Amino acid sequence: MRLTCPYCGPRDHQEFTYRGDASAVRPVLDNTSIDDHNAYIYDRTNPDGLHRELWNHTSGCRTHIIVERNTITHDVVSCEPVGPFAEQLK
Amino acid sequence: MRYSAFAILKNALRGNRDWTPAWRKPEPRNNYDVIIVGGGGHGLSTAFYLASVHGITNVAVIEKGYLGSGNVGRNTTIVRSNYRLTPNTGFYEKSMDLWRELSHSLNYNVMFSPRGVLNLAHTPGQMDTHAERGNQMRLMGVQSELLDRDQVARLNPGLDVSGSARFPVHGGLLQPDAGNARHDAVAWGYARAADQLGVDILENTEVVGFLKDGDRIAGVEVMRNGEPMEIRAAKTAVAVAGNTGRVMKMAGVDKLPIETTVLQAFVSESIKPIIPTVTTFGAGHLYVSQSDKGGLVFGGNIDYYNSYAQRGNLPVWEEVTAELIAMFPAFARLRLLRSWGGVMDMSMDGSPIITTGPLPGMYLNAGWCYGGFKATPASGWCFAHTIANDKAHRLNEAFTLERFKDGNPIDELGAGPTPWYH
Amino acid sequence: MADLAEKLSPLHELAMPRSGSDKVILSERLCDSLVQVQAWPDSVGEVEKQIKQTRGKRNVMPTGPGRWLIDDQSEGLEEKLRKKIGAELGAVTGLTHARVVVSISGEKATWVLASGIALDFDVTAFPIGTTQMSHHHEIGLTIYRVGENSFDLYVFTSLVRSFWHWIEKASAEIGYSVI
Amino acid sequence: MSGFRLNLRDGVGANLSDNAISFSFDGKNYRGLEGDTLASALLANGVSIIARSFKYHRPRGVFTAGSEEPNALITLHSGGRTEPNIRATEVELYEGLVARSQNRWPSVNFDLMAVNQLAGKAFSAGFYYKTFMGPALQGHKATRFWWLCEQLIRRAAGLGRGTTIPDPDHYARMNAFCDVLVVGSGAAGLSAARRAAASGARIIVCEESARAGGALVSTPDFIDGEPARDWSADQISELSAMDNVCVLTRTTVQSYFDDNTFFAVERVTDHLSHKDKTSPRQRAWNIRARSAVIATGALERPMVFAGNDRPGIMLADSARRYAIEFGTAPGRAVAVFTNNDTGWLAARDMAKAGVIVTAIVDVRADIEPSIRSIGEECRATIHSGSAIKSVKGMRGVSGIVIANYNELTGELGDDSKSIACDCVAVSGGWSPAFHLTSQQGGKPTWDAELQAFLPGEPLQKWHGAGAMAGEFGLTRAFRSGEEAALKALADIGVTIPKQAAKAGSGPDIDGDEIDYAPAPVFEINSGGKSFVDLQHDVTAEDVRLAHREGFVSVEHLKRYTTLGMATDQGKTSNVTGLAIMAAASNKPIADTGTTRFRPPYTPVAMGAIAGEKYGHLAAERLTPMHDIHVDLGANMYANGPWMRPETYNLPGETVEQAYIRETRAVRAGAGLVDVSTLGKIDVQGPDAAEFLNRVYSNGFAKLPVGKARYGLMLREDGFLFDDGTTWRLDEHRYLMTTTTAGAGRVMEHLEYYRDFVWPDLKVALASVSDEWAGVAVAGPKSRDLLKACVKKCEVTDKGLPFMGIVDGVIGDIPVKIARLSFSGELAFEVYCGAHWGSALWHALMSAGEKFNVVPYGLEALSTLRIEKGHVAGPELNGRTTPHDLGLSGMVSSKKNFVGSVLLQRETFGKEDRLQLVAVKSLDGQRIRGGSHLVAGSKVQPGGSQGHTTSTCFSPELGSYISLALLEGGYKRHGEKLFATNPVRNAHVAVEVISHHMVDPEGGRMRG
Repeated sequence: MRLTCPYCGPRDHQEFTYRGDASAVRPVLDNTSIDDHNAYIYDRTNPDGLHRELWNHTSGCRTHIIVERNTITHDVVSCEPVGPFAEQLK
Repeated sequence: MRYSAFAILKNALRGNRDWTPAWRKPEPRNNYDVIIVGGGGHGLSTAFYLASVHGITNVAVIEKGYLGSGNVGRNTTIVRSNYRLTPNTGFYEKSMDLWRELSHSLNYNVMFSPRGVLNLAHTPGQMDTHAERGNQMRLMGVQSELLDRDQVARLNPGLDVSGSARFPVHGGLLQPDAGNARHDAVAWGYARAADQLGVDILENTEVVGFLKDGDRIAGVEVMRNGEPMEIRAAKTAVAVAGNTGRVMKMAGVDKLPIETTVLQAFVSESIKPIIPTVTTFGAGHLYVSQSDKGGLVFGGNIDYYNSYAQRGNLPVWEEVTAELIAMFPAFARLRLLRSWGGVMDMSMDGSPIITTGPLPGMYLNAGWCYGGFKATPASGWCFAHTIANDKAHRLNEAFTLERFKDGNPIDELGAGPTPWYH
Repeated sequence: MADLAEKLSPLHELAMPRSGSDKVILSERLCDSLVQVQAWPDSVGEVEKQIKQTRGKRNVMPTGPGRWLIDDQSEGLEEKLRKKIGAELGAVTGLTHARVVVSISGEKATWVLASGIALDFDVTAFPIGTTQMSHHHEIGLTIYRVGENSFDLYVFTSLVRSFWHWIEKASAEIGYSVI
Repeated sequence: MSGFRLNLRDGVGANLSDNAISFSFDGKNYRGLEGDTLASALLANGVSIIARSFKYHRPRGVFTAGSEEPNALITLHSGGRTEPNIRATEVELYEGLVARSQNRWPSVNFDLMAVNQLAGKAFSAGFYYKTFMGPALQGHKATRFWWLCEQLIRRAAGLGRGTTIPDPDHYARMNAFCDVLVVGSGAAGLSAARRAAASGARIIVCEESARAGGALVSTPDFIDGEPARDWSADQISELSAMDNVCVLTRTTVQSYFDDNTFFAVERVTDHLSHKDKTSPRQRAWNIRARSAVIATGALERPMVFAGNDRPGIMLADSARRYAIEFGTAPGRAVAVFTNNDTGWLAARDMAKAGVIVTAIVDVRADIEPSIRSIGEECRATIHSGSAIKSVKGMRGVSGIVIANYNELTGELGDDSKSIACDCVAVSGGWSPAFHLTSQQGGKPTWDAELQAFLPGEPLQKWHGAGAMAGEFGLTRAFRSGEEAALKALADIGVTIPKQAAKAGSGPDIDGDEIDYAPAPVFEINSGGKSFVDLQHDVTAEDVRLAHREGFVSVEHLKRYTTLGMATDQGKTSNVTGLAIMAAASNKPIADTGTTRFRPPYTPVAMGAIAGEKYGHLAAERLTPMHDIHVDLGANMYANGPWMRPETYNLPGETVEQAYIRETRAVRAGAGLVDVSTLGKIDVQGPDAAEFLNRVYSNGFAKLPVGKARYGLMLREDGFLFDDGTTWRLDEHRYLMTTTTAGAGRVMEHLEYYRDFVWPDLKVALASVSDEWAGVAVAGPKSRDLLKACVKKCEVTDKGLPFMGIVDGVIGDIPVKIARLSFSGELAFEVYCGAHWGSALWHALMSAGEKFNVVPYGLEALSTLRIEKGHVAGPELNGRTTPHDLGLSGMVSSKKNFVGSVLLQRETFGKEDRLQLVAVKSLDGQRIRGGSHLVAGSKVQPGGSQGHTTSTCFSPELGSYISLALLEGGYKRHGEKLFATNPVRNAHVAVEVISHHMVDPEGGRMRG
């Protein structure tokens, strides 16, 4: 599989570290609801089809990207940067 | 027809013309006591134990493709109970007990071969954690032996036990009565035996929805030969491994503590017997054994990312072969014949779920990660008990869906709620 | 700073000069100063300006968004830059000891590199004077293309011996020199 | 069969040179010619039985001339280079080659294992599943009975014999990138490569054989007025000379992965007699192609008939190739048996080369006159509308019996006729070789006209060309190659003007124009043993038995009969097997479907896949002081990626004696330990303090500059993740240390929060693990030691209080010194630039000489911290919370942090959780690692109540001790239990004590 890092360009997925479902978003810091935190770390839609997922280009520029990928065909639809420099990299 | 050496001879003399189908190809009825979604190893064994232990024979097993088309026919056939944590040790040892008599229970040779499962250790610290696990096994009545380097070398002559190895072997933990079984035979044997007890096995029948009476699940809608059809049941059980998310969504359960990833398995060309045990590498992730046909059957890590593809990618090939030939440098010249992938229902703690619910009238068996094959008998046995009694058996009472949110994971590796780490 | 102790490279006994084919030429060196500068998203331009203002014989390699790795042929760059780039502008990290530079040149340099690194070394994909990050198995690398057939690889200090062993082995099929 | 060498001349033996080569097979010496394969040379020497089949041990000869060979498997070489199961049809002959037959006893010509055949029908598909279950006795006897049988069966099964001697060769890899990968260099591949290369795009061409050209090498056709063979050789050299083209021969594209990543293997030295030691044996090519042209041709398939496995029966086109390419007659009298026109061409070409073709048997009654005339041309008797009923001869072919054949009913007439021959060349049609695209999940479709599966719609960027895509014949191959190239160029954004595209279109071809579609005949069912899968001995009856028993799905067919699961992956048998199943089920082949091909295309040496990793599994991480440890004679061991000293043994000392001595020396005076492996992360920015405060469970906001603090990190689920000290170097600059094992994952953890969770925080993270060398100086004399060598700073209690940090100089080396203690003694950690690490070590050692300083290893480090009750990896096992390890004081209740919410879950407050205690041996016995805590005796230990985590002999307590996790442990101090260790045969009486065993008040480290 090849993922396109918005900074480094297309690379083998081996250069990236998989960080899972990008729709799992941590509750804000002052949210102390156990249910919300449980949902964040345990509830997964696990779709067969398009999946938005987080990868870190750990062997490159260490930028996090959100990859939209089909879990049946492995077709990569898009790779978008996230993080402090997301806007600059778009 | 009962299988035996005599039956084979008798049939051979008649030109093998009198053999009959191993299981019927029945037309579905409209109503069953229990529907089991998923004609894999776990679904079929559940049907068998429902019928044989609980006398519930009005059962349908519904399979989308051909029977055993999922992981029961795609795994590396390892059978063991060398677990560290009490719920796992007890459950898998129940499975071992069932394995030992399975060929007879089913009148089908599943070729359970207790050749020994050896986990290598490469540091003094790893010897200690192996001892900790081995002692847990002993305290729960499971056989285990801690071997030193020389004992390991004697067991596996081709193993590199030299000090110059990148990760020198210090010893290993052996479960002497663990081993392998013939994977397809398990599916076919359970199918045939369940069928003989009256269970309907419906192949090429795809569940496309669930029927509901109010909140209660009341059966399934299926597509069969291109035609839709409703099949009702008092109890609907789901055992679809990697497809759990897919199927449960049809019932309205959108989120589960499970993610699906692909695991590749590998087989080499067939050679004369060269490794007697199932052997695992301790400085990476690799397990290897030799099939009765002579192929080395091996595997390693999953392909990490979520996938339903039943095929993997090149990095795992490189990793797995590199580890195999680091263990057995003579195998560098042996040749990989075939690789394939299966989709794994990775749970948040690496341990399974066998439970009532999550909806009324429904029962769930999932989260097998890549250890489901060895569990096949006990999984079906416990699931059947749970379905029949609407309550978990002591052996599976820890395998709940709620344990994650309650903070009671059964996390052998201590890897935390990241499914692809388990 | 001139009174500092002599630095010892992990390769001091391995990368001994040896003459062989000039199709692959290997060498190693330590940096006098190797500094990473990370700007904040709103200070990229300003940080770039500050880097330019501290003059020196150096190679400034972009290694990530708002980030540069600066290999400077004089000591003390970290302190110099920190004075110019305060916390409001960005972060300055000294990496002088964290990397060893392995250089490879010769007509078969790209062949040797491509045998272990999954980068497209074609000069259109990796132009002269640019930097790419990648890895050789578990060894992370920052690779600067000095010329068509000439590269500087910034290799983690703790892993550089393993890397050196690999690059020598990969070069053996061709034949190589160490200078 | 007795093959022989033909008179070599132009067009006969085209691959061969005059150089004679000697080789041996089964200990006997033979001569061949340069250019021969082992198979052609054996045939030329009249050797017909080369192998024995898998199940019945039937004699087998050469069936094909390529990588699809099911029969002629041999073992090459000896010792560490032993290679079983090699196809003789692929082995390029070289001087001194040693091969032997396999899976036979005592010899390939007389194999006693052939008794298996007597069991005949009993040995049918599914045989094992139905028996060997053993007598139905109590207990687990059944298992034991199978276990016995299995041992015998395993010995009989298996093909060749492997070795346990390490492979002495090495392997390499190449990472390649191209615009268009062309797989196959036959007519279609060549034309695609020519077209694509002309555009200037980067092209890689991979050819499986030693010689590029595919079918062009042996066809009698002319191209642009030249023999096809010469024409293709010119084209290849032109292509090879282009800068943008890389032509790889002896390179099989084995697997097709996602995003057009291909895996190919180049055989670099396998064919050489003298192997250059610096060259790899094989090279793995990881090719990332923007687009690809797959031109892998088609594989001929046989028809199945009674006795079709005899040595002397081979595929017609292979027989033809042996004559043309290898100047070898496959027999003295060849009968051709076909259902299509290509069989006739094979007969003609063989006859032209000097092979006697006695008969052509075609199942079709109607044969085109132009084709029929070929029979006359080669002076063979023609039997149209006929089929083979049986084969004469046991260990070879002495003749065939044919009968009239009804194409519609599949029935044979009673009019048997014998034909004398010693070789049958059979053609049952052609199956496109779309293995690669099928691996990617492409669904093949059945083409009833061609009687073949075609590759189906592409799921990735590839385009089929030539026979692989059902475009048979040279003209169509060239045209489809061109078209595929244009489509591939379009994929990468290169469009060729139509005019130019036309101008460059195919060469002028003068050759056969025939219909490649065979008659839909797959099996002649005359009752005898008819083999579908030659290698696995699967017969047509086995397929029908599977059908009878309900194993009807193609996957069930494959699994139940093992059809197509042998080392050839059923290349010549799959379609035939499906056709027989379809006929049994009364279904069209299209509805029966086909199985997915699995990578690799042909078996690949594991060494080639591992490539450069063979012999180099993982890089070693070394600290700057590595050589010093080695020089001091330390026991170095692999600790994850790092090499670390376990103990520094004096002569004659055991590990235990060494660590006890080192521990005592530290507590009595001073010791040095290399702590460079700790993870170190540079955390900077205006929001660094806030960030740290969020990721640590204890407070970090108020840590003063110049101070360090021990911090705990949790996972979101409340369990412990990592620990370490973090030093505030400046207002906005911190140096975080992590555990050695946790360095990488902590960095990724922090980056996740910085980038994905709180991207608005201005925090920079950089790994500086390799920047700093670290030495811990511990012991009551450590301050004196430092005083003796440190310049430019104070190390007094006032100048450097507990948890303080100062900058100083030792010798000429700038250092940072933090007053931290893992051992519980007065202790310091001294950090300097890594390239000065060994100088720092030497400076500290010499300063410590008068204080009797010792270097200490990880065992002593661990002993010191166990005595002190400090936790480390074995306690941070991923299943413990701060509360479980007595660290509740480190959990701030004044802030929210990673893990704070879920740590409040009820279960974590339960009193019966496993809690950290220590245990002490009561009877002087050693507590071994991995013990469990129980109440009962050795014989009846009872259930586990907990387990030991870190175990050692404590010089301070004079006893074996261990940290342990015990159910409800906090309230059980003073209780007596047993540390039981059945796998190490130990059962030690212990007392539960507090884990703070040495200096619980901390007076020493604060002193």
